[in-house]
Amino acid sequence: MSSAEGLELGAESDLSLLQAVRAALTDAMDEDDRVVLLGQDVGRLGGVFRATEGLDARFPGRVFDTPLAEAGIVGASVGLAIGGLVPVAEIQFLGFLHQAFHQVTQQLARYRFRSRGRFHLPVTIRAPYGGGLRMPEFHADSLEAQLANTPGLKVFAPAFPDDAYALLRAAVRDPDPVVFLEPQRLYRSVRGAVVPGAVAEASIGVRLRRDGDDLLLVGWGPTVHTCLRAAHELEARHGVRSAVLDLRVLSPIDHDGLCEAAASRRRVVVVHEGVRSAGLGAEIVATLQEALADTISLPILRVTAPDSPYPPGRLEDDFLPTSEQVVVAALKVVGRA
Amino acid sequence: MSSAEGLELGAESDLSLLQAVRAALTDAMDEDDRVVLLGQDVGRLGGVFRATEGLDARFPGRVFDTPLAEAGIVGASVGLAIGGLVPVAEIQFLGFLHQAFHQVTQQLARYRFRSRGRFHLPVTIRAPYGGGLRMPEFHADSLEAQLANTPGLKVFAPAFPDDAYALLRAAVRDPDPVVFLEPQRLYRSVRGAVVPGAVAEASIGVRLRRDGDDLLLVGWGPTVHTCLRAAHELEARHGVRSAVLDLRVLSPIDHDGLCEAAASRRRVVVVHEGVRSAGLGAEIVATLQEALADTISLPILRVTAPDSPYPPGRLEDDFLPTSEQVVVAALKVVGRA
Amino acid sequence: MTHDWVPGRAAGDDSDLLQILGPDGQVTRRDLPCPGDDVVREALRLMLLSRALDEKCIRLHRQGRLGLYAPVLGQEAAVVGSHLAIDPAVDWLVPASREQPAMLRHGWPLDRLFASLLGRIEAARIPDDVRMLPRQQAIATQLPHAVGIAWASSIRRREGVTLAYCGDGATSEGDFHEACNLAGVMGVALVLVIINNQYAISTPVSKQTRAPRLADRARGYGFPGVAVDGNDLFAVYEATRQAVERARTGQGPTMIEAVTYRIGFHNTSDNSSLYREPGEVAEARQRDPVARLTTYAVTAGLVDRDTLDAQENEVRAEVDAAFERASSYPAPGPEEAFRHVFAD
Amino acid sequence: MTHDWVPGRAAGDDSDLLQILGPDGQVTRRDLPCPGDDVVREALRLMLLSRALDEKCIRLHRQGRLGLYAPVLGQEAAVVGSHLAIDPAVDWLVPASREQPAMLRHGWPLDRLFASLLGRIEAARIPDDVRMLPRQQAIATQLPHAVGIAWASSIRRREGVTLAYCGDGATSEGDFHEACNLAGVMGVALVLVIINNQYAISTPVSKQTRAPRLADRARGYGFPGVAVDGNDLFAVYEATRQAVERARTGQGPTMIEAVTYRIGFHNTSDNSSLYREPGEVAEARQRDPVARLTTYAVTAGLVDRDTLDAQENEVRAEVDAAFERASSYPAPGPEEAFRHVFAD
Ligand SMILES: Cc1ncc(C[n+]2csc(CCOP(=O)(O)OP(=O)(O)O)c2C)c(N)n1
Ligand SMILES: Cc1ncc(C[n+]2csc(CCOP(=O)(O)OP(=O)(O)O)c2C)c(N)n1
Ligand SMILES: [Mg+2]
Ligand SMILES: [Mg+2]
Repeated sequence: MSSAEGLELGAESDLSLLQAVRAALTDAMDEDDRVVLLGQDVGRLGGVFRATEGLDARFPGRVFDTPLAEAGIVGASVGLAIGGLVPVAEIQFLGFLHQAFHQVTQQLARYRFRSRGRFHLPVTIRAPYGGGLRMPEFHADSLEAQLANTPGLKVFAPAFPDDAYALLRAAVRDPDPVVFLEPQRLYRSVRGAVVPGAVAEASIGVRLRRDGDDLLLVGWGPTVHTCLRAAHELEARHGVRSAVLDLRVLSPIDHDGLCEAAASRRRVVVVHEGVRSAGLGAEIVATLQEALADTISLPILRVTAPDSPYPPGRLEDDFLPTSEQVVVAALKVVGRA
Repeated sequence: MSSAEGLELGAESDLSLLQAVRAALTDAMDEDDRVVLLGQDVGRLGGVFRATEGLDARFPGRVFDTPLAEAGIVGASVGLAIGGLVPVAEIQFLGFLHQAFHQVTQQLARYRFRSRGRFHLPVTIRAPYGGGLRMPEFHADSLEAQLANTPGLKVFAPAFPDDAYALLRAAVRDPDPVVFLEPQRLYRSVRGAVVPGAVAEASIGVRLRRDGDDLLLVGWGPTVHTCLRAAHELEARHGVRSAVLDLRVLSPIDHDGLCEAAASRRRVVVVHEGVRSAGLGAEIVATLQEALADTISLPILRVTAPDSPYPPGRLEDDFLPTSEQVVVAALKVVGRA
Repeated sequence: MTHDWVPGRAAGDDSDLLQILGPDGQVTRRDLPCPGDDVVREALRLMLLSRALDEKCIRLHRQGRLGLYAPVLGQEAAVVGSHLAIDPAVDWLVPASREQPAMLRHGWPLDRLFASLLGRIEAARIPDDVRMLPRQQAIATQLPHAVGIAWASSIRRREGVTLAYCGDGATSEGDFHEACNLAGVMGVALVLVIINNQYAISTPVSKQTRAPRLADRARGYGFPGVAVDGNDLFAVYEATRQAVERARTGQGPTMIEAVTYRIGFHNTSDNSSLYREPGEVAEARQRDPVARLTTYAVTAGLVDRDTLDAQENEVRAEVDAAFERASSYPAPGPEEAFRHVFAD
Repeated sequence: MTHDWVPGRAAGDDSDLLQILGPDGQVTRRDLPCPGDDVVREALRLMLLSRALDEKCIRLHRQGRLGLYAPVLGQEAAVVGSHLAIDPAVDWLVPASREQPAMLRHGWPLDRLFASLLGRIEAARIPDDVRMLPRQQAIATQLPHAVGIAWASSIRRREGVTLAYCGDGATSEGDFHEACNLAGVMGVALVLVIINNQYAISTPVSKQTRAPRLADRARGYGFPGVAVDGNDLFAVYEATRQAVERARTGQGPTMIEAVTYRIGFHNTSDNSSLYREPGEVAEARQRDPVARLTTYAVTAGLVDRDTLDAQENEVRAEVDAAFERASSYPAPGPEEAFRHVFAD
């Protein structure tokens, strides 16, 4: 697919995750002329990852390079939405959402509540995140737990091109604010079939990406792939059949889907790139042990980044959760270690 | 105690939590002339709660009213510390720490790590927080989970005057950054004995505020009192004897102390004013079920604020966790409901 | 070069401020237009209404019948004078928090304003056809919203300008800067009125900034800024009128600094005697904007003292009645703490 | 009033910039001092060293032997000229991120700089006696730190000024504003040099702000600002020297905008041909600051072409040797990912 083309209706395409993001933006802009894009370098350059490449040319007057000011970007998106538009803002890297955190938590997430429904904010904030690309400081941080601790905000994270497309379309259509987390390591390394026009339902939730009876591995974004690699290894080398659940919607969590997937398998390992303490894995553990108090097997293990700042360079390999660690944890919860 | 007097050595005093904070600041400034205070309205006014009342007069040139700019306050504190001082900054209300969140998470918390120990930041950020005072929006938010998700930061929360004094003294002496959460509802409503010069140890952790064999209630800051009320009720009305654990150090969590207290009692309820999802309660649950997989009783229940923005006015009574809810949860975990 | 640097005006020297109506109620600048008689009459009514509201709320607070309240006492000319230059039917209002008379004129009914102070949140809802944001409790965060609204108008080619307010304290926040800079870059139809009431809680503007004037900031964003006598309704009105005209004709944003004084406390929980001298407040009372406009109106024969008395009684009655109505609205049930988080 | 507003200089008109050394290497302002010969010689050496470093790093990156690198190509006069005006023995350096020659002159050894680029983080540690912060990856966040350091000096009555750098893009961040305003209020000994290289990644300064000059912002913080030809080492040096003098004598902060051009890409992962015309870059190369200073130095008899060639070989050898040393330092073991989170 060339830059900035939507998907041809009816024809399934094989796309990279990055292309799927671009296709979703293209189709969303085609569908609804209230959709506008804004962010640092999203115009002529098409973003540092080229996610918005060609969109400025294709939709003149609807793609805006902004000054280097994240709070301004999020805050202006609030106003653009109130003014009748459907803004899709890019934060160049998720770590820099902290520059705008007050606008996110106090404003974006609370406008409907504060105004008793007088205003609602159909805003999407897209941001690349996650490790593996040897990025500079702050460029790889996983902040999903902090976003999930913010009522009024939805958080989506795709792990495959089909979801990158369908979830982003859903995010843009959502009448409420969505933070859309794009795993940068997967942008070009993952390809897959994308069905044009496939917009995820309003009631989107978890999705089983691999079946298996012995235990459940839970991940989102980049760690869905970590889990899939571990599951493969577990089956091939240890005869352990693990299911892999892609959480997809990190907030509000799809409790029913999560509990259903865990109930039959009883043993669970949660895997995330965010640091361990007060990470989103803890929420999943807390939910499961409460909802499935009689059936769940303890311990539910977490395989996560440790409680230290994201390290530079190659050290990220010692920081990020690996499929080997997931295998070890899985063997432990099935009582084989 | 009049404003801005330190504690007389040797003599125990009966102080409000607010007075204990002021005494700790006074004694810290007396002890070490590198200690300086900065923040909005902390000088002549002595802060909106009068926590720093009289300190400007007593320590001329060491207490600074700043412009209305939280990121500037935290960012300047980083520089003040690098420049050889020991800054104690006040953020007028914890909710407004989000205005400075990038300076907190990217800078304050990571300077030692980034510089491989060349710089370290003995900075204390004090902030009133928590509900019960019918405050305007953002003035009552509990953000401890997000701070605990930030490696490189310590988070202390006192529930009584003795800890307000001893933990604040420890925070100021700590070579690393500490966010010190002051439960505003308790400022004037809780009094207690304070031992002058009592500085908490470097290895501070949990503290049992009430003993009991049947179950463990875990809280911090304002909810320690919610737990104590519930424990009283549980014993008086239901004959259930609950221990109350004051977490005190919210990050890094004192795992050993927490698990030790939970191990013998097996049933646990965690209570916090922060919203439920991805709250710090989840971390405690996740820790306990892992460390005590064979002994802990499920479910571990959480009594928390719901996943909605902090509501205005009297609605906070329907939002905050109550001792009645804790009683109900406690009866459930001991199998009496 | 830097050795040419002149640090700016001497403290207390206000001779640079635009002034049309002097403290004695006399017009000092014959070369500039005065507002028409109808505007003056409406201004006077709004200012009296605002005073009546402040009085009522403070009394209610003392009686324990109302929560925190932030009066606009002393700043009425700055707020009313600027708001009178916009048209609520097409223009947006983005308040900071204490601009009550602007909110009322914009179309938020008085009983709903009271309802908000009483925590009757459903009744307090801003009506669908009123183009106004709710009060903002996080200082300066409303400014990027205002820019976004104005920007949306320009993208959608809609008429209507956006009038936003903030305080002197708010100008120190990063959001002020990011908003102003974006407004300049996008050339949006924004009129930003800084109500410089000399204080942010206890912090005097001299500790807030060393800028000679806050309006000096505008140049650094590439649009005009003007500092006016904020106790002079005519100056505020004229400066805003020009700014609105610029905005309507696609010439971009304008910053107006209305230099006034917060005669009252910061809010009902504040004790301002802890940080400012009584003499200072007494002196500020000499520059009372309501008295100034009244003198003008009486001298010009627009009203007489009797009409004024009658009008004062009228607005008081209006305030009392609105409060009674507001008190009759239902208090929110517990379920309201969980509604409106997301679309149903 | 707002109708007096003049939006500022025409695009491309740089006649307002302070310039001492013209593009042809001739002194254009006889009324202002030129740096002494030793300063010029040191400047030349640092600029050549900086070029050699840029070249080496880009080559290494292409060979896959070095990660991301951000060259300072084209901005050497702005960085070197300003840093030469401070004294590393007493003054603090707060870099943004690409001011390599300033970091080197401040005392960070070249092999340690290389070690940082190679991820040898322990070897890259800034020595205890070097008063310099590490590079900053979060744009503009270093500015409040710089203010804090300068403020600490003033509280502790220590000598030493703080020289901080930021880019044109950084001036749009809230942190820039909060830092500048605080610096003004506290009157600290800060010299802020904005390296306006016309771009923030792909975003030209014309989309970054409508301010006629970024240095115009200074007035809004109550201290002087000056815009200089950032390709003119003499102008940058003189403006900084005056600013440092102001700071040392307790007269507070100064803002200097060095108007220059980023001749290279943003960093080694950027393809700048996607967003700017080759003609624009070619034109900027005409104003090459190194060529300008070289012409002056040769004309003035400070160096001859042979010495220059020798010096170029010398700095290249220095760079090569430093890289070899850096490569021999140990890569961090996995435990380094968990060390230095807190005091042991
Ligand atoms: C971001 C933020 N920081 C701090 C506060 C606490 N606070 C409430 S009002 C106020 C002073 C505001 O001053 P100014 O902007 O001059 O407005 P004024 O109250 O004078 O109308 C402060 C510091 C807040 N509400 N929001
Ligand atoms: C807070 C923040 N937002 C975004 C980025 C991504 N980013 C890195 S460099 C850069 C441009 C910086 O431009 P400028 O300040 O002019 O410095 P220059 O690169 O030109 O030296 C951006 C947007 C970042 N590092 N930090
Ligand atoms: Mg004010
Ligand atoms: Mg730049």
